[in-house]
Amino acid sequence: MDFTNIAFYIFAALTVGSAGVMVFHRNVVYSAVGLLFAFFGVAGIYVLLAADFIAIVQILIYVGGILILLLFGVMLSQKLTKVDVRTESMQLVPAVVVVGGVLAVLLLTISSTPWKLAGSLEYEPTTKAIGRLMMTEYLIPFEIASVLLLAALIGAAYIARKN
Amino acid sequence: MLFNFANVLTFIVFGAVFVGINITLSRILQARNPHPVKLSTYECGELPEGDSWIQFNIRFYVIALIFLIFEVEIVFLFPWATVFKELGLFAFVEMMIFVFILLVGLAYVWVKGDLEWDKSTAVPDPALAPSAARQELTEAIAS
Amino acid sequence: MPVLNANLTLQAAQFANLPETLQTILFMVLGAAIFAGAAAVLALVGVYLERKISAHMQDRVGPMEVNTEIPVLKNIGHGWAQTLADALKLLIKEDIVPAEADKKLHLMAPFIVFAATLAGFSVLPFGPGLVASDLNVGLFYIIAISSFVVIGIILAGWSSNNKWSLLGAMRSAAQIVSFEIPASLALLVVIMAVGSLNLGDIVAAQAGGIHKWLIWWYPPFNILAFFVFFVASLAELNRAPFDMPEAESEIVAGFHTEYSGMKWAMFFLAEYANMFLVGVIIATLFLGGWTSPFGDFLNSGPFPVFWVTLKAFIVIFVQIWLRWTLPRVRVDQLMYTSWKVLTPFAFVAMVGAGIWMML
Amino acid sequence: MEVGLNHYLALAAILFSLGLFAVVTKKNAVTVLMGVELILNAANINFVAFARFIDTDLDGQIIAVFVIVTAAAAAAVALAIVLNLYERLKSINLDEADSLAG
Repeated sequence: MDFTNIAFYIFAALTVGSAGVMVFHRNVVYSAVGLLFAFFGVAGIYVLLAADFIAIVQILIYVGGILILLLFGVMLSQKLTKVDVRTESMQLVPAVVVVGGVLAVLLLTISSTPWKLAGSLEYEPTTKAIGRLMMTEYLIPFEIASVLLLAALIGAAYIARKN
Repeated sequence: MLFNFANVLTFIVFGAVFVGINITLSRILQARNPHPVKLSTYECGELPEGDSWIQFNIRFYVIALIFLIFEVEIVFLFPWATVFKELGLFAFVEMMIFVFILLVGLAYVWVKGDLEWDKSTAVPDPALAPSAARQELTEAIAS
Repeated sequence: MPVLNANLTLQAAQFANLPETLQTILFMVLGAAIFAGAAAVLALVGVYLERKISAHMQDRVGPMEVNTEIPVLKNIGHGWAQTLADALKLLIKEDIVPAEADKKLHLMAPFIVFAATLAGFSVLPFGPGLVASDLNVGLFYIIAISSFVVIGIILAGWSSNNKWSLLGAMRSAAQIVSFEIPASLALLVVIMAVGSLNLGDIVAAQAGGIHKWLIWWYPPFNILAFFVFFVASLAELNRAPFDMPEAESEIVAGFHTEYSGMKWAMFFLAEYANMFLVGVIIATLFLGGWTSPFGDFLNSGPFPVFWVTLKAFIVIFVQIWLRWTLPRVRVDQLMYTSWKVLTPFAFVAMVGAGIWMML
Repeated sequence: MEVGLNHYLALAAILFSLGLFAVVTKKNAVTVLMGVELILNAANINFVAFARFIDTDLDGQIIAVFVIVTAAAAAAVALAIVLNLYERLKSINLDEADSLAG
């Protein structure tokens, strides 16, 4: 058993454990902390999958952007006393059945599909290659992304302002 | 590549361990002498009033929103900057279009005043406002 | 002495007999330990410098008394052991956690802040090959890892359950994220010029003396980028004149109002370690990093470490100088500076340098 | 046991289920959003894993970048809506937000 395997199990345990905390803790701020470690664990998984650039983007956007925004949302919209910050659950039993079913189907599909494996990607820096691809093959999605971002910026600013 | 990332992980873990050692050491050495007043929330020596919840200025939130969009833009700019020299004019023009579209967004929030910090909109207490007679007097003196 | 030598040889032999993976792990932990120790020592030096420099700027003398009886060190005087004494005081000081606080998160916050700060040190190059982690995405990584600090600050503010803590944390977070945009945009100029995110490559591109430093490339755009980055980094460090989050006349001590003893010391240490981190980053990106300003003169052996540390401390000196010279800005002025001054200028620098490179 | 594609896919499936569970059961709009982020992360793990083991080129990674970008834009708009909801109803519980009249 070599190191990447051990690292995989550590990061997988970290990710699933923190995601569990996020889902099952009753305090929203603890959920956010759970999410923080889940994002970090997923970044570790990306490194093991030879995606160094994606791992950094994961930290930068999810931890440095989305999570901060979520925390601001919690701080702004909730009374921060111990009682009110809780999040309640509803329809627990049907949810467990449905989600359990989905998980079972997914795992069954994964294990029964004969994947056509084609070796594995080398561990080498990906940033330049991604930049090159983005300027050539993925040029249209790249430019469309800028329009999407513009729309999101204007829309979000408009909705947040209107009160 | 994996070795370098493992090193980064070592630094993170070691940083946490370093804090843990220091705090534990301090725990052992310090005298602990709790008292209800000492453990009360600090409010400049006054008795704490209410809980810590205050209505935050919504501007914090709008700023974070705008920040998130620009951070995403930076994610695109970094890989572009590394290959900018070899790809030349074409990539430069493409990126200028991209940046320009986002600058439209910046101009929009600028013009709409989302980047301004909210001034207080509270109406001044009429009881504290200068009376009409006094105001007249002030103007008379000023003129 | 021979006994010691024999001992060392024996230990070296034993070390060589260990399995290779174990050796690697030992090396990595040792490296992290050295960097953590260096960060702590440099932070103490930074605190001492701040006190002395501020004192002399205000025509005082600052700490003068604390000294030891050890013969050589005794002659240094000038209260050089003051910060050591302070550190010892903080170690035995009672750690008061407010009864209303969320104890788990209150404890977790200093861990996150310090670990993230130390993690930033792993990619800093201190000489040819003298870098803990030669990451290819180094610069990008530093920006990313510093976002953990924001989360730690918000958690510290929230878990204290104190008005000033929470308000200070929100201000701090909003300020850091606002200035991250112009700082990152200013970095782009460097990356475009060098074509690499690796800090070692960036230093290598500037080798050969003071006239080769990146700050002089593509004038005036790189100098503009340098100033944008410097101002933005001041704000990201919550340093004066952008120390709104800790405006003690308004919100006591900001997010760490309810912290005391060693936990507070960890925030403080992280703050000064961050100052040094930014100093090294600025030195590496714009001021030639570990290369000598005089070409090949004094450019080998221990000198690279000396040069980069010297440059970093010059940057730190300017930071301290500004703190004791400029008044604090208001929140609205802060946001104005970030979004309406620095960000447009950073764009100008980026586009200008790009056009220059095209010509 | 050697870690292969199936391990990564199983991890992604578990993350997906946890996120789905949060989305289905939580009343709090912010927590629901957190669940959505988990689901997107699970999808991304799949993309990157396929890029490593089946495609062995960078297409999957680029798709992952675009997913992250879209997630950020979605989160910004969604949180703006949550904030607006709070301004109107003084609550961000989704079961109370059943009126379109505002």
